[in-house]
Amino acid sequence: MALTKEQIAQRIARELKNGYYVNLGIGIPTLVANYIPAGINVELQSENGLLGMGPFPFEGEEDADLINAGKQTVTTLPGSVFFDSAVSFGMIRAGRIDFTVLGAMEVSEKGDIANWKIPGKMVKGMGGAMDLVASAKNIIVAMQHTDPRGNSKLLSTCTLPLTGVGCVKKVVTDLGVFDIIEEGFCCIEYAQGVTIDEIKTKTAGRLTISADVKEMAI
Amino acid sequence: MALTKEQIAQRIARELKNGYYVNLGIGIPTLVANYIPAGINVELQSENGLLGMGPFPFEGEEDADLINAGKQTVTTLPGSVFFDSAVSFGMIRAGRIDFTVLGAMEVSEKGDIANWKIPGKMVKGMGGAMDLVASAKNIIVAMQHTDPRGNSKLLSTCTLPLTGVGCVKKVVTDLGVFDIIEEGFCCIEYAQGVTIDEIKTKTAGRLTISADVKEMAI
Amino acid sequence: MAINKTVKDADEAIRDVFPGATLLFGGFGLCGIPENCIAALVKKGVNQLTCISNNAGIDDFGIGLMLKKKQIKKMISSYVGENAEFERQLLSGELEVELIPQGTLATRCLAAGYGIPAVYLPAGVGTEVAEGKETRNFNGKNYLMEYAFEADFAIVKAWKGDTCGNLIYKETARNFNPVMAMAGKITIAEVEQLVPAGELNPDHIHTPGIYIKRIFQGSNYEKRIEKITVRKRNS
Amino acid sequence: MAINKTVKDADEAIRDVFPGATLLFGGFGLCGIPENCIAALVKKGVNQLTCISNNAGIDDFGIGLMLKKKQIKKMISSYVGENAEFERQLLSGELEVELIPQGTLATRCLAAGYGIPAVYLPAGVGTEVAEGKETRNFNGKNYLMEYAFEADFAIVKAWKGDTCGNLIYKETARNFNPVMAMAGKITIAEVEQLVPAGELNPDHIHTPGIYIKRIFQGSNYEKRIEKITVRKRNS
Repeated sequence: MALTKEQIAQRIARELKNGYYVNLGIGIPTLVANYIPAGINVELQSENGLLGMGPFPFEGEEDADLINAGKQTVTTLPGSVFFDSAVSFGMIRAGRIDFTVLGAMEVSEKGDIANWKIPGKMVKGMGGAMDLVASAKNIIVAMQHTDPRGNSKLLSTCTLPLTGVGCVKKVVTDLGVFDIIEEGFCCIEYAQGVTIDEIKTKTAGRLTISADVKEMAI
Repeated sequence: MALTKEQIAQRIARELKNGYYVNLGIGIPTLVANYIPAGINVELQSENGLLGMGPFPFEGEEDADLINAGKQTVTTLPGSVFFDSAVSFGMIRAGRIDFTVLGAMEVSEKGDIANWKIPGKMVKGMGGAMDLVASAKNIIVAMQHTDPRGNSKLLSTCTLPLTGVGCVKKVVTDLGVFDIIEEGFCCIEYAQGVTIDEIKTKTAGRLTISADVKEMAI
Repeated sequence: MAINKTVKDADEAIRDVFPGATLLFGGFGLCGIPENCIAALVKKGVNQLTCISNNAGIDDFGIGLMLKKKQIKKMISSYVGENAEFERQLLSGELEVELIPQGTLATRCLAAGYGIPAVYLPAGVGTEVAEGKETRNFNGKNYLMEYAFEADFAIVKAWKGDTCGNLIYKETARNFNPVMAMAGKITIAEVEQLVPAGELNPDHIHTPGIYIKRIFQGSNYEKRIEKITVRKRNS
Repeated sequence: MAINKTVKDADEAIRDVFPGATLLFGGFGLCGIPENCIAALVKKGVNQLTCISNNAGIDDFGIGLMLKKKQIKKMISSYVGENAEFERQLLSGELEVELIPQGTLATRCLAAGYGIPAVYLPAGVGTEVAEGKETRNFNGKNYLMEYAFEADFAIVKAWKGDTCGNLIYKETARNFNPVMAMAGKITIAEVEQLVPAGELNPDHIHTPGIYIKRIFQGSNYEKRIEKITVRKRNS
């Protein structure tokens, strides 16, 4: 059984360490906030200018001046702080964010990522994604292993315009967990009920299977 | 009669226009604050991080956290604002200061200024002077016309290490007021009791006398 | 004594925005946008504008209102995905668009505000954003040279301001406003509350008044929310 | 949940400052200097330090105390004119000194804090400060390329701080502290008042806690004034 989006998020949340500052992209990455392990203190950064992002407000308590980078209403927590957009990307660029989770349309075996533009279709813009991938030290991609038509999103070379080059360290998909190493994608975990053969079939980029590969524990 | 330091400051104060943001250097320039004409609203910037600098505090009201760039205790005024050193020099660099008054050891006929170092003697450092002269749009130098040994401080070329190149627009000395133009120093005013001959004798750099030259009114 | 920057209203504040001008607009999505000035610009009808703004509003609010009136020749933004009219004008070739990374956008404002003509930034290295830009290596990593923005006007929104232009922003409505306020040749600030000089704590001010040319108290703020997300109370 | 950065005292905060380290020190003159950390560094006796600080203290206070104990190999400052021991060590060749313009000093901290490897600044063009530096023309004006500082530690002083490292400075004691706080690989903050997370207004915080590695409440602040200047009351 391939993982649900929630399970992908849950698996990624297990990578969190105490004291991490974390930036979660839109989509599956956002869900990671729901699975922060007990006893692990992290602070969430929202690149529109908030550190220490809290949960959604209670009904009727929405504040138009308090949103996250996805433009959703949010709240603060004790210790929260606001700052301007230049400071926000300054802390990203200076490597102060310990852990960054992004969605992607394609990832290459060299760690390139494409997630901002499909030529010929509408272009919405890269937002903060290019800044994040150019600077974050620890980038994890959360995505489906294949696109809706069944094509692999783990490729030798990205076909879409790049967001960043050689920056992704780890990919968590509905099928497994993949480190990006010298030899390309290295499968270190597979989802329960998913076979190595299925992973091999659905991975277009260069793939190795770790000697220590194991079934994912969620 | 050559001008006193206070009179030099008083003459410079007459250059102030309503709405000016002003940075006053240490020495004679500081005295300019005492002669701001009635009806002229200006705000004083102190480059250690204060805009809207007020007078010295009353005795017993000194605040160790509230000093000016000369390290003197000062006060705030309604509308004052504090900021960090990077913002402070950012506003200087971006040309937001309308009027800058500095002391100098030498000024050249091309508007070069030397005011930070005497080789062989102790070097104290340039502080913010190099930033100011590199960026201020309207730099006036306030100084004695000659050094204690009678040597002219208005030169063809500075002999001391430069603080900035081609940046001084006007010099006010104890003898007169000098614009710096294509042809060098141009005397536009002389102090009461000072002769043009005395000015010529004591000015080593290229000097012209304005057709409209007049006695200074203080 | 404090320098007075107050003007009557948005119409007076934007009176000299001319056709073909380049404008910086504060705000992130619809959060912290200068609603009153946008309305006044729509009313004035000035066009051929180059607008630098992180987003382009939505069809019926924010900068979207100026797009609808075809006042904008070029948008420089990082994300413009919320606007159908924008899409239509872009595809029909009526609107020119330059997309740049969000942090680069913010930092090019910062550079302008700090009098720094150019900086080196990493975002976009190896991508189409790098085309035509100088790439330079520092400590083994590649960076692009990016220029400070040069804008005729910056139009920002703050929560509180005083008569000499000092500004305080509220929560994430701060976003691009402070760096844009520093970056405009002429900066116009609209505020929800305008107070006399001396009423703001000088340690709490985010934007020193020196950057502000004109300030006024806006009215009828709608402060529309793009995505209301809430949780239920445990009862 | 908020990340706790508190340590017991200055000794614990500076425990890993090693011989030969590069340190950024906040403060302008004696205003806003980290008195407790300086005392702890003097006590620890760590030496061969490179200190980046706008000033070098005075003979018997501030960084002057470290100079007296010969802990400093090199000073990078903009103005060092208040210190006789400094002068003695410089003339005898014991101390290396690099003087740089004050705004350049601040901006090289800013660049480090913002992850910008290099910027172009105008201060010092055509002077000895420009020697060995790349000069480049933008819009008809010359600028020098200046690098971000790389410092092992930044040591700053704030007025109030909370347990997760958020800082608020008081008046002109702010000066270099915020930009240095952002620039150190390891930043240590001492504060006059340490409060629990949540007690500071998130809109009033000058330095977000993410930049702070360790924070503690200092004690026995002397806050010496270099030049007391007063006016008489009209009675």
